[in-house]
Amino acid sequence: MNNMRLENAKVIEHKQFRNDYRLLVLECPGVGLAAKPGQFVHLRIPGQEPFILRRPFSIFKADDRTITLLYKKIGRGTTAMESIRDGDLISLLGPLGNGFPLDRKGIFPVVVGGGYGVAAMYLLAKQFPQPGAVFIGGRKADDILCVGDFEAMKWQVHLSTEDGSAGSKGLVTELLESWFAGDGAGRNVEIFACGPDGMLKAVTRQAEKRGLKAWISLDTHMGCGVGVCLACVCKTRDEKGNEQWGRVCKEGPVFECRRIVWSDDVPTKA
Amino acid sequence: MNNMRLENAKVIEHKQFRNDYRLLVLECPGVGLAAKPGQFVHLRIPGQEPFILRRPFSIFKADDRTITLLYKKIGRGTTAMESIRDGDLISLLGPLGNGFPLDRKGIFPVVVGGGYGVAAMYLLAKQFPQPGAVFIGGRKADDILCVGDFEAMKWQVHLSTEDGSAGSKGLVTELLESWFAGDGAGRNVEIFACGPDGMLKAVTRQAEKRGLKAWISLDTHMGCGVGVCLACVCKTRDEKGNEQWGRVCKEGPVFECRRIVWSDDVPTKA
Amino acid sequence: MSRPRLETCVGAIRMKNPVMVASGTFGYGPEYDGVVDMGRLGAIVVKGISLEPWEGNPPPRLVEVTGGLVNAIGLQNPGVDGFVREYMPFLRQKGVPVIVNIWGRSVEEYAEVAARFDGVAGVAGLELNISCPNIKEGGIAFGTDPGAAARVISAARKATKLTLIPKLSPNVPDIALFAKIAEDAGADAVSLINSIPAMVIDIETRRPALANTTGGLTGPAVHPVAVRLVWQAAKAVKIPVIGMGGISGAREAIEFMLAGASAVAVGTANFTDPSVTAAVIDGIEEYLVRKGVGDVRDIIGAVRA
Amino acid sequence: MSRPRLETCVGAIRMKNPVMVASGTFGYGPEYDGVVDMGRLGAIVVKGISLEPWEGNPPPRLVEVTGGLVNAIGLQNPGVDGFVREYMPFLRQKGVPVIVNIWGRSVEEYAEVAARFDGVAGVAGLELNISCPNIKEGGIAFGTDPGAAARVISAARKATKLTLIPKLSPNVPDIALFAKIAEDAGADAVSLINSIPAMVIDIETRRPALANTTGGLTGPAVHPVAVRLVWQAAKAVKIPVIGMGGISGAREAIEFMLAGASAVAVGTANFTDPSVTAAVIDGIEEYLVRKGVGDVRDIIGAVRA
Ligand SMILES: Cc1cc2nc3c(=O)[nH]c(=O)nc-3n(C[C@H](O)[C@H](O)[C@H](O)COP(=O)(O)OP(=O)(O)OC[C@H]3O[C@@H](n4cnc5c(N)ncnc54)[C@H](O)[C@@H]3O)c2cc1C
Ligand SMILES: Cc1cc2nc3c(=O)[nH]c(=O)nc-3n(C[C@H](O)[C@H](O)[C@H](O)COP(=O)(O)OP(=O)(O)OC[C@H]3O[C@@H](n4cnc5c(N)ncnc54)[C@H](O)[C@@H]3O)c2cc1C
Ligand SMILES: Cc1cc2nc3c(=O)[nH]c(=O)nc-3n(C[C@H](O)[C@H](O)[C@H](O)COP(=O)(O)O)c2cc1C
Ligand SMILES: Cc1cc2nc3c(=O)[nH]c(=O)nc-3n(C[C@H](O)[C@H](O)[C@H](O)COP(=O)(O)O)c2cc1C
Ligand code: FES
Ligand code: FES
Repeated sequence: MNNMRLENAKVIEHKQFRNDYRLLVLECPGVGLAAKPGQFVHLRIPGQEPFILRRPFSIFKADDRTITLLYKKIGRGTTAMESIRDGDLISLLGPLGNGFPLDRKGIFPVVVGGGYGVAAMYLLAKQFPQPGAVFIGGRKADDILCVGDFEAMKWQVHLSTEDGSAGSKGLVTELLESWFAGDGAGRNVEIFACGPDGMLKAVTRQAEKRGLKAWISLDTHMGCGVGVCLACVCKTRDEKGNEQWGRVCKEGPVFECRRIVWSDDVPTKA
Repeated sequence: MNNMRLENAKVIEHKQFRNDYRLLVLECPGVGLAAKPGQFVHLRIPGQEPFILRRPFSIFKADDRTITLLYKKIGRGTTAMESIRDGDLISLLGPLGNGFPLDRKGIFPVVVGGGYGVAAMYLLAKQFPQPGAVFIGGRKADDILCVGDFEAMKWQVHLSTEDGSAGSKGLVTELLESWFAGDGAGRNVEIFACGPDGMLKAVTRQAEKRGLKAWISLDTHMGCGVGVCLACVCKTRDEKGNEQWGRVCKEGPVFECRRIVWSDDVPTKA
Repeated sequence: MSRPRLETCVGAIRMKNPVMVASGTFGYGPEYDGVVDMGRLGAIVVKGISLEPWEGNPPPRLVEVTGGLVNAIGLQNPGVDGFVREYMPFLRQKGVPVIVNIWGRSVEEYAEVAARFDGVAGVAGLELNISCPNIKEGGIAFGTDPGAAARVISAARKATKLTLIPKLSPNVPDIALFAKIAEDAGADAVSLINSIPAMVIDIETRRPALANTTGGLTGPAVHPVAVRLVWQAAKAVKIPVIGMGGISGAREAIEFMLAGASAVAVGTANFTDPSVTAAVIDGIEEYLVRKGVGDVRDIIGAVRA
Repeated sequence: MSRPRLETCVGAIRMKNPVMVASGTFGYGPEYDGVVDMGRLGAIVVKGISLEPWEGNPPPRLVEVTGGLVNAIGLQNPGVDGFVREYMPFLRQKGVPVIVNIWGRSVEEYAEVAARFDGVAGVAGLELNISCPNIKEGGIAFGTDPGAAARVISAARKATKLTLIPKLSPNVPDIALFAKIAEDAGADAVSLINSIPAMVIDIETRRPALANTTGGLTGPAVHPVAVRLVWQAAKAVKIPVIGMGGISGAREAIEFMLAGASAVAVGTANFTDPSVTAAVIDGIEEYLVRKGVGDVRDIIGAVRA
């Protein structure tokens, strides 16, 4: 039996977070209680009628009464979400997916988040007994999210933007690379990352190079969100090197990076 | 060249009129100025997306700046219209259809309106130099509309409801029948009617019996509203008795009642 | 960059842009006058014409469904003579190519209608409707039988020198076969899709929503099916393909062109928004500018499949 | 009035109500456990199974369109053995008839898969998928060729005593012909429709939205087409018809039954709302009560057309 539920969640708050980013707080005790870091919910966008698919969003924050989503307006569905009002009811399926591995004792956690990918990382960071280091990247200053949340947990915060408008100029994985050469040297690091494919592929290459474990959370277009439609697959390999399709919604969204067979189509700038 | 326009009309006011009836006031100087009694507009309902057809509504009131619609919630589209807010923009095509014949000199006008059909009659009544008699019918008191409007123009107002909750109990055409036998006797009457098919068929039978002209406005489901799709047709006969399809949106919605070939399927209770 | 070229050709018909209106959704022209600037259209395709006036089906003839509508008008029309007398004078003065959609109940009737239009001033081409689902004889019966399709197209070809455009039925397993039949029979182009046979039942009355029982589905709902058919047809033949089905903006029109259509037609969307054709033309132009393409013909069949 | 009877039969399969889930939209059962009360379903149809495990197509495999989606999963599955080992234990304990959707690349493979399921405890019937548009061999090639359809259904019939339900392709001009072929070849029922071949092009990249180039359209957009096909098929045969395509509520399911379906399947709508099947069952019951109909079988084919 899965622990997912189908809940009609009441909108407690829906507000702009920054520019194209918005926060959606939903009352859904069932999902909230069951949620684990790195899991997601599959949300039915109201008033989207000719379009029928739900949209997946990481559980940014959760407690025994609510969950909070942090989302970016990027297309049809997330644009339609703008019209969600306080008090509306929204159908929610979740929590879904495997989530990040917990109880990773004795490691120094390094979190890497690109854009809205950071939303997947807050709950994870919170459950580590000791603070780690977080690398937050984005195209420009507006895309750097949740710095305060990590600072409040006493994490080392490293920022980078492609245009240099906040933190160091460049890719977040470049920043990570130089950290490994300095501050990060000699630590028993495990990486936890969520962001665009290019970033995750670069993280994979770094982890392989340094012999570190890296847990990466993938972002694919989804149909059902629960494992029945086989739409969200990515190529994975098992321990023996046999390749098979992994369902991002079910076996994922989090995979140890060596499990992923990256396609040459995914560009890495780093 | 038609005098119709396609206008993005601004909603000036949208409010409940009574129960399932609502008033929608739209700013659309082009359509307002051109409107003749009995014409209609074809309105695109906002937020109705998987559904693509416009909906026709009679022009209830019009001036050089606005038009007012009076509509009843009866199905998908009119229910979706509830969410129209002041300030919204609504695409409007109109004025459409032939409208009632004007300049009918020397006649005593008798208006018969059933339910929202009354909405088609106010502009017509207003242009007569002398007041006439209006017969307003409905299922129950709530369906009796615009009594005040006609009283303000000093028309004789006769009411009937099927359940007897307002005016006399019965069908409006029964009321008309008894009026002809009393007050109405000997007048040079012409009838103008809008309402359900059953009512219009009964009016037709009365007009034929008494040798009167009756102008009736038909209500059919429409596609284009302008005469291209041939969806809205009703069977008509010309002076020589030849039958052909008449487009309610183009040759109509108003027909002299003898032009209509009533189907046996249309029930008349009177 | 200078403005991109939008001109395109279908047979001998030169169009100022690839956007036309689909048969049966624009009447015979005058109805939208004053609201649609007809001079901007690539071509006008008028409602289906037969030899003699035709009554069509009884109402209800149209019902709205999710993402489209189902119609069974049944090809009501005033016949060749009525059409030429009543509407050609208006159409001629618009300076836009007029394509007449024609149909018959037999091979001979199709040929005769084609012949009758041959000399008519202002008629640029004939769209041969062998795909209407809403009449008992003619129509789709010709469009789903390879032999009948070949016969009717050949007969029409012999009867007219006008640009001849058979309109194919979507209701076949192998559209490439029918496109090739049309090409071999001498057609100058093919157009597709006509509506997809469909049915709606009113569960309250237990009756079909349409008096004709079945009708044809059109509108946004059919677009992905139409794109697939246009792609398959365009791959199979060298003659131009006219794509239609569910266009409600420039995006859907561009999809058809990338799939291989040389021109497109907008149907049902005219009912939703009579200004849609102007928006489609403008949107195609904007797309070309944005993509740095100087000539609309460069996107025809440019899908990287 | 006492509660209406909802029981219905398809071949030897007795269902507590006419509502099942469609192949490929409900996985193999466990995925929706905890959210869907499987015990309420009339039957469960699992995702298509082949002799050996099958990889399916590369992603992207699915794209959303107006009123539906286009998919090209390509029948990925763990093969007969993998399925029976991994999923049948779970399915058996649900007490709901299990119908296995099967396919092969040749007549022999179809027959062999059918034979392999013959003895498997808990399997109530086989849905013979001769209509999948998303694989190169097998699938729709059998469903659009009368001869091939007859051969593959006969071969499967000889190979199994299970209730055999060929799933027909919508992509044919004459569905009645294929329904009759199925009946004559010994099928116990037919189901329809499978997805309608379709294509979506990303105009920004100029690439097909799906890696497989084409896919199949499903969801509300196809419903009026599916109702027409079910109506035509049901008129042509005496065996039961299972109707599907675009059901998203009781209304669409009832339309199928009025058109002649003895049972219905809900597909794509499960993705939109996993509780949809319960709503469809409740809605059918309410309809029967409202109409004073005591037995759901009384509305099968009751359209007054
Ligand atoms: C596990 C998970 C967690 C996520 N968490 C978050 C989160 O916390 N916050 C957040 O903002 N977002 C999150 N996302 C991403 C989010 O789901 C998407 O941004 C959202 O679904 C976009 O919907 P849309 O309708 O606005 O965009 P769409 O209009 O659907 O598409 C956006 C882009 O994707 C392309 N696209 C559309 N369909 C396909 C297809 N089939 N294949 C390939 N490309 C396609 C479009 O062309 C467009 O460029 C998460 C995704 C996953 C899988
Ligand atoms: C010229 C004209 C003037 C009008 N003026 C007014 C007015 O001033 N005020 C006003 O309130 N209304 C007016 N109407 C009626 C108004 O257009 C309808 O009430 C409205 O279109 C209903 O839309 P809906 O989506 O709410 O209902 P729908 O959901 O479309 O349908 C309502 C009913 O019609 C049935 N129906 C749907 N499609 C068909 C079909 N193809 N054939 C037969 N029956 C069908 C449905 O089953 C349902 O019972 C006018 C109509 C015409 C033609
Ligand atoms: C109301 C209506 C009437 C139509 N009449 C005809 C016709 O007379 N001849 C014809 O070939 N196609 C006719 N069609 C089909 C259209 O020309 C077009 O092929 C189809 O509607 C698909 O395009 P769309 O989805 O943009 O509407 C008609 C379509 C509609 C909706
Ligand atoms: C993602 C997806 C996968 C499918 N897989 C199969 C399959 O394996 N075998 C099959 O016969 N049909 C398959 N189908 C078709 C459905 O069973 C059904 O026939 C079709 O979706 C129409 O119903 P709907 O509109 O309710 O979805 C699939 C459909 C979808 C959307
Ligand atoms: S989204 Fe359906 S299997 Fe993952
Ligand atoms: S509604 Fe199209 S012709 Fe009247």
